[in-house]
Amino acid sequence: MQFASSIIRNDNMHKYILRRVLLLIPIILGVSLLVFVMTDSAEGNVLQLIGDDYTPQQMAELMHEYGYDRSVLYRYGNYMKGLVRGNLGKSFIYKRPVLELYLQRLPATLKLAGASILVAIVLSIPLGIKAARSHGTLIDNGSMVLALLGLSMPNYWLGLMLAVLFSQKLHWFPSGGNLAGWKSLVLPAITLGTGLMATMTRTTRSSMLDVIRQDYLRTARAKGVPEKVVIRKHGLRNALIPIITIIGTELGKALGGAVVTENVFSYPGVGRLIIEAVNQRDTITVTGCLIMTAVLVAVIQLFVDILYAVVDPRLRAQYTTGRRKRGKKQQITTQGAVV
Amino acid sequence: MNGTKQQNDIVLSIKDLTVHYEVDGEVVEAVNNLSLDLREGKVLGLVGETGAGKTTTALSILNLIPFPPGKIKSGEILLNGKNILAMNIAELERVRGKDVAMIFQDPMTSLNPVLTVVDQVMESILIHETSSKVEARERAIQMLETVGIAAERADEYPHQFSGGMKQRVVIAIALACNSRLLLADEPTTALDVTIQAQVLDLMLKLKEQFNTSMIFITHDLGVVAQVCDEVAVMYAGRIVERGTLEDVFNHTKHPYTEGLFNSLPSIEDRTARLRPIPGLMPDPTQLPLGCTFAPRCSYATEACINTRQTEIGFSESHFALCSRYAEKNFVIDRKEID
Amino acid sequence: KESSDASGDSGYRDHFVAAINTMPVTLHPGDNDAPIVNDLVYDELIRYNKVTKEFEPSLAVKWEWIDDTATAFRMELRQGVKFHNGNPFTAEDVEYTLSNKGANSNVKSAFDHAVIIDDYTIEVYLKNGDADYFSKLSNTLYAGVLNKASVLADPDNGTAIGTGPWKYDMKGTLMGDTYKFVRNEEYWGKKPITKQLTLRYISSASSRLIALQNDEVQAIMEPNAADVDKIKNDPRLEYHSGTGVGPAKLYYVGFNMINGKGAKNIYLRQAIARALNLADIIATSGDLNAVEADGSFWGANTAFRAPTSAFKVDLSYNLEEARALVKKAEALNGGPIGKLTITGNTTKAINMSMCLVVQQACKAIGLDVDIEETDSAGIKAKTDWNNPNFDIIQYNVPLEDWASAVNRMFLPFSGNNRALLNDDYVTNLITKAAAITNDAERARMYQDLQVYIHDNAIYVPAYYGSRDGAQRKGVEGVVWSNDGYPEFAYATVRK
Amino acid sequence: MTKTVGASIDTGTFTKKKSQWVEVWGRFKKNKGAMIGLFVLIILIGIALTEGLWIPEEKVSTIVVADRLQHPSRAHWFGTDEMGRDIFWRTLYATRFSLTIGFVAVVVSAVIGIPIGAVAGYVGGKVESIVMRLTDIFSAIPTILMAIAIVSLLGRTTFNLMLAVGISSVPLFIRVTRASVLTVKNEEYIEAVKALGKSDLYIVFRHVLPNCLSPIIVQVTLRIASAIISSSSLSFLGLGIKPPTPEWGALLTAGKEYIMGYSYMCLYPGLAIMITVLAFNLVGDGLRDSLDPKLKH
Amino acid sequence: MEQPILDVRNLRKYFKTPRGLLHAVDDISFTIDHGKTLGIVGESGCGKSTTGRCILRLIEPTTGEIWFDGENVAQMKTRQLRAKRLDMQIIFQDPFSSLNPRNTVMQTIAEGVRVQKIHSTETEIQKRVLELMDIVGLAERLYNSYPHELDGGRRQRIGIARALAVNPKLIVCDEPVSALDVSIQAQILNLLKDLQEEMGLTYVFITHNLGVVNHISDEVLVMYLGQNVEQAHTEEIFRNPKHPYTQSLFSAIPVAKVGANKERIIIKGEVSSPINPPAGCRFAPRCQHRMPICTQQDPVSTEVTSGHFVACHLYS
Ligand SMILES: Nc1ncnc2c1ncn2[C@@H]1O[C@H](COP(=O)(O)OP(=O)(O)OP(=O)(O)O)[C@@H](O)[C@H]1O
Ligand SMILES: Nc1ncnc2c1ncn2[C@@H]1O[C@H](COP(=O)(O)OP(=O)(O)OP(=O)(O)O)[C@@H](O)[C@H]1O
Ligand SMILES: [Mg+2]
Ligand SMILES: [Mg+2]
Repeated sequence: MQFASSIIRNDNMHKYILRRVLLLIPIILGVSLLVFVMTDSAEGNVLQLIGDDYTPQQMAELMHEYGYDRSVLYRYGNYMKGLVRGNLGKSFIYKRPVLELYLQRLPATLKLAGASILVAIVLSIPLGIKAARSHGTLIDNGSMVLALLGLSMPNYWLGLMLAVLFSQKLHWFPSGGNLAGWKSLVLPAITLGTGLMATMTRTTRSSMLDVIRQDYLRTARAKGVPEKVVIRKHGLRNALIPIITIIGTELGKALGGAVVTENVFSYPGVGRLIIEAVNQRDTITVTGCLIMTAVLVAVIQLFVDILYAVVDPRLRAQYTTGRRKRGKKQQITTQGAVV
Repeated sequence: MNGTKQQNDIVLSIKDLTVHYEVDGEVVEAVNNLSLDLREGKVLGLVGETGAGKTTTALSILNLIPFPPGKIKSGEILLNGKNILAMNIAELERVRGKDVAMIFQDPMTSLNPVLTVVDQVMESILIHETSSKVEARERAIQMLETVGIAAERADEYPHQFSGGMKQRVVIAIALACNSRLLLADEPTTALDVTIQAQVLDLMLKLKEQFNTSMIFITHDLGVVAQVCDEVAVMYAGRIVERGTLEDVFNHTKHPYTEGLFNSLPSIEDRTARLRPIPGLMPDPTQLPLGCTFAPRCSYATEACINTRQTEIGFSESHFALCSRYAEKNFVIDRKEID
Repeated sequence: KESSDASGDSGYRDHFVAAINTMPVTLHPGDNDAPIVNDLVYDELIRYNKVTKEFEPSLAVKWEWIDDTATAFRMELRQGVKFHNGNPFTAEDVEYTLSNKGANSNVKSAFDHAVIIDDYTIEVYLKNGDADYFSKLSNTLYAGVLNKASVLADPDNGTAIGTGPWKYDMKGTLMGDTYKFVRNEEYWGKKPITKQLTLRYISSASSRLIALQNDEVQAIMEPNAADVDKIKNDPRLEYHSGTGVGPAKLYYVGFNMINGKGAKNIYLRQAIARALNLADIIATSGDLNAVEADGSFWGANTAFRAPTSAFKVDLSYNLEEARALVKKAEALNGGPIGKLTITGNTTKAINMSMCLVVQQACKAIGLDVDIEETDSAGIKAKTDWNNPNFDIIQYNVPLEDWASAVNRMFLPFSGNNRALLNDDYVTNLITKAAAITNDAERARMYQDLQVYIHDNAIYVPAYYGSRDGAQRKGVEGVVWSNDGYPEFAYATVRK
Repeated sequence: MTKTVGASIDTGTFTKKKSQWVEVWGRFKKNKGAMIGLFVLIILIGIALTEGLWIPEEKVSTIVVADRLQHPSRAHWFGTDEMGRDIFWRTLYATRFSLTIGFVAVVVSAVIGIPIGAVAGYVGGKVESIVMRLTDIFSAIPTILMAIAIVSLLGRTTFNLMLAVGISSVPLFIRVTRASVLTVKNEEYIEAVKALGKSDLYIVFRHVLPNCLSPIIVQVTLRIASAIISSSSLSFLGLGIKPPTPEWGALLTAGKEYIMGYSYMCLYPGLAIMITVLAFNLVGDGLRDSLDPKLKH
Repeated sequence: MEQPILDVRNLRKYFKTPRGLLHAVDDISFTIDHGKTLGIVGESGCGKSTTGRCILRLIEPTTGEIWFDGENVAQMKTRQLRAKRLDMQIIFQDPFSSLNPRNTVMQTIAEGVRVQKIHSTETEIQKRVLELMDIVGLAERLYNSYPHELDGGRRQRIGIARALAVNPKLIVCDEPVSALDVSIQAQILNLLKDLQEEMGLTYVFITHNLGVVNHISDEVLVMYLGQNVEQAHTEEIFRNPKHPYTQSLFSAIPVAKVGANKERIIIKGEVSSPINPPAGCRFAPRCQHRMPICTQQDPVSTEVTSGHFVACHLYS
């Protein structure tokens, strides 16, 4: 990790991180505009819901308070003004700052997503490697069928079944909520982790298969490197690169999938907040949560990219150019040889 | 050289090697009944067109044919008298990189992109010679300097090097443990002429320095002329002609070898029309019954098409696989050069 | 270690957890759709005894109209009551409760001004006659008493302070999910036995039941009807159907009386009313204790109910008659009726099944009905007074407080009138009745109202919904009421 | 002009190989899993296309109060639901809806995503970076959240559901298309066609897109699978198809309230989803393997 | 004197890269006469292909003039250019990426025939395609084959047929034989030579195989890092290379002859970066004869003997 920090200290890396952070701005702008415009086109208005039995005058006041008597752009502008100051607005329904609500829920969601990713990583990487190494055998086919099943199972369905089995029948784990410490996390994490695990096993396997075909593994074998070391040292580190990408995108997916899982298990995370807010047309909360999730995903992506650089020296060099993708024709050498 | 001495200094002896690849139910007969000997300190050039089976031969020597689909069907590969094909994996790992090392065709892909070059060079030293990291590193850096890579660049990664330098690193890896036998699989094909010249020069120097024997695989006859002592010409998995450089280049016997020379544009006579070998190499999954070259051969007779060639010796060192020489007065068009 | 206080009993667990199916959203009692929390934290001024149907003292010890038109009353308050923050409860707090910015419009819209006589005496003047005002004061949703000082000091969280038996545990409370309470040790009334109370919001009935079986919670609201047998057969559990005096909700089919297809076509409305087999609706409602609506709209107070014999038009289930009515409707319409739309709030499955049954019933008499699914906000948009946009609506109204229900349903332009009725006859009756303190006279007027509404098939009531619940064996003190939410204030569970 | 210059040279052997699609099919056929998947899919699609002809309407939608919540029996193979409708027929009948949702969602995303991706990849430069930035913005929100937002804001109709699931996977199609256009557009044959004076439009449609097909086809199959899952998840969250519509997600959602005593209500629609998604995934995997040029050599 | 068919003047092509301006082609000028072949040689990345592509304006030159048949291609409008391109065609190095894998031999060649608009009916087009296949030596039975069924040599023939389909005057051959085995290479070289003779084609022949360039071209242009270092008639330049780079380049060619490779000038180091190259001779860092002036001033191309141009301070 010292290695990692030294990479980050590198000046170009600084610039790169800054660029990435700046990239959040259009993301936030885009997401919020998107949500705002869509909200405006929706049938029915949250204020009608709140002001269920308000008098027309009270209603008008309410409309005015939230800027509903003006154009979307006005409201959007207002919202953005607040956003700059870290104010995501006040929930229509809960009447509290959205940021506060979000932050209250975030730790639970992070715990859930983290736990499921962890479970997925710990189980899928060895399994994927095993499958790749025994390519074409029963182990390979078996684990791939399992992975496919995991991928094909709607996870809310899995969650329901798990709850029936492990809570209702066996009383091993709580069926929901977040009041029983780590035990509360077990079923949701498995539910959410299954799909992730499936994808990751498949990715690990295919990336390992790719690497196994590479010439440099042959070079290593030709050196007399024992097979185990060949796989571990030469194979895995290279295979890790696509796996890391997957972990990044899967974490994003986990944050999304958490929405479903949290609702199956009445788990008090951001996902449940969002769904309740959606059900109540609490658009400002939805907007805020979406923005924060987008930011979170972008930040995770950033970390993944940095992790990349740790694993793949080729990418480290790319930071000097600030570009991830290397054009086919750009393989130019700057070094004069020393002969 | 007397007989016994000659026996003793044979580093590598391949006998009757046959390697097949089985893909989709089709059998690629990549190498067929191949035999050759290599003597200490000599460079054997293995030439032939794409798909002739050169790389397969080299990989067989390390017993590194990918399985599946590849399979060594028969034969014996004696390295310093020991049969590589009979070794178990532990023995093989001891031989690989130590007794026999290989330089691969494409320097761009044969280096591990996530390890520094010095790591990759010292790896074989650590496995075969010493367990001290410091010492291994020192020796690796020394090796890198020998191939012309400055010590301060030892901790860089392959992508920071140009093609020529990567090839030097590959060479350094191969030479790290002073193997007696070096297999060089088209080490310069991917390089520009000027860089190719540098690398060839380097390899020759190093060969002198360490007295290494070498199998030098290429399809460039010019390079062969430059670096090899002996030549074996492969066609469709068989060695069709072998001998000393002089034998093959100046006293060409096999019609295929002749065709190769005729296909080369000549530097002296630039207006002369080229005389290419007509047609294509046969599909390796459906090799012809008789002489594999017969369909393209202008000397071929009915007999050539139907029966396998036999090997004819012209001197102690010079052999060709052509049945026509059974006829008394058979000669090919290419003039002998003295 | 056990506490040594009087109400502490070592035979009981310290902590009681219940699963609720409704989500309290704010800390302001008047702004909270789920009074289940309100009853714990706040006290009402007057308590309504559902059994005796009498008002009883709570924070107010005495109250009386000081005029004949139900526009002014005087109230004497209980002394020595303290808010959770230690502030004493006074008349100022009452005035504030009825008039503050976030006060519930049911009390606030009628409130004109108050005269504080002394700390414990207050006179309240209303804008117009509202004979139901006391009944409104008996509801913590409308008038859960707030502490003026604490709200002024902290507008966001100050409303969480009440005088009730439980205090919010703000650290453990997660809005929209978990609500934690600790016992109010200074409570003026009967103190709870349990020290800690947690309410968990679990929206799915089956999840609630699993949690109950797993002893994660000790009581749940509204199990699935299909699971009731399971509960009854489970030795660890007890089933409780609501024990209140009246039904919880009325489910009904209403018409757009302003510009829908049935607005000018009484035969069409009657035809649909006669096509509905209420038994089918009930059977598919998923409500085990649902009761066929007997033609009147409210069950809470029988005094206001019209006898069924008073109805002049028979609207009972009869397909033959219904078909004949369709003929008449077509004649009136001058041609076929064409496609109708029924709009339902499908956030809950119950509503959807009712729409389906109505659709099938209409099909049986040759009416083509489309179902339009929408959520609460969608319904509200569709039933906008300026632009109503539906023919038939499936909806429900809570009956906890019949007066407000009648206002909500029938008073034109009331924010909640989903069937869009704009009928002078009805309006006049309602406003007149509101200003009458004489119960008998009011009852007669409301009965007339019902007959009119029934005969004209303005609303077709379907059934009275019930509330039920389940608890683990050993649970005591939960009040499972049918005409309101269950009360957990004194819930305990034996060890 | 003399007749021939070099015809005599072409004497080498030439074994006519099978056409590419035949070859792909040949590889595909060898993949047992993929064939099973394909078989299942054909059956499912067959049901979807013909169900109107042989599934009696009244079995699917008529409410029979007397038959409520019957466990599976000879009369009702999969049991009946809370409205007394036969789950077997409903599950069968739902095939069309569920597949349609998957297909339409993917068509939506493909129709939007592929041209945008193609233009971005082919034109490059500013256009490309703007498109890709927008794509980044879009994909910063997890797909399901995006779909939730769209569906909840636009209104909860079947059409909006398909739109939402479709739109949320547009970035994916943009990415996939762009990536393969990028590789194809650098191929020399594109330049050769340019040298023939052909217009860009011609090149994109005649040469670039056809060669980008493989990854797109694979993506389409896999996306249908995940669209079915996404839309049923939305139904589950109460944001998608409403229960009376026979759609697997909706059937399952209706059943979830009965999971305790009547788990068959969840079981069969759940299995239907799983089998369908599995079939699509198997076929997608099979296609990927058989279209993969790496395996060609 | 006859006007040259192609006259390239001061052609420059700079690519923007994240690390700076890449001088791929930096001030190249040359002319080619009708029916002749100009060989362009140089190391990988020195800008040979870029030059070739600029001639057809497949990429936009940064500056410079390209006079083809009396018209400046560099200034043409799109429509005009499209028409003009038909007089110029290009053949590529990689026989695998230069053919659309989804098109049959027929479709590929017919595409060029159709552009011509001479042959209107399908049968005419088919006839013409068969004729072209015959000309390049593709057997008729390959008519409906796909590229992946064919070997490199045959694929290269398809590429040639496609180029010939529009009856071009000039063909840019971008390393057409580098990917082929010697025996196939010889077949293709013969074919190209025959075609030139029969049809009076003009070739720009890009290669790094000096043997091939010697064999096929009338004139040779040696490039180094985007610049023209030497240009002369083939015989002259092989007999008498002047530029130190050319000298070492030529001496580095391995000749397939016993004992022919004795004295070689091995230049040190590798090609430096074409990104923002410093002033002065680009070869200076590797040059044995480097003088102070070499790193300060760009050498100018001077005609040392008739038709032999060298850009080196040694000769100015
Ligand atoms: N892994 C493999 N699977 C199937 N066939 C293979 C494999 N490796 C090589 N072959 C086939 O074996 C034959 C010999 O291949 P080999 O690589 O030894 O040739 P080569 O002479 O080294 O060619 P090149 O000059 O292209 O390197 C060829 O027909 C090739 O297609
Ligand atoms: N599209 C492009 N964008 C950026 N740089 C490019 C581009 N095309 C070519 N280059 C760069 O321009 C220089 C010249 O490239 P070019 O392809 O013309 O070289 P070449 O002489 O044909 O090389 P080779 O022998 O490898 O084909 C190289 O440094 C290359 O990296
Ligand atoms: Mg090889
Ligand atoms: Mg090039």
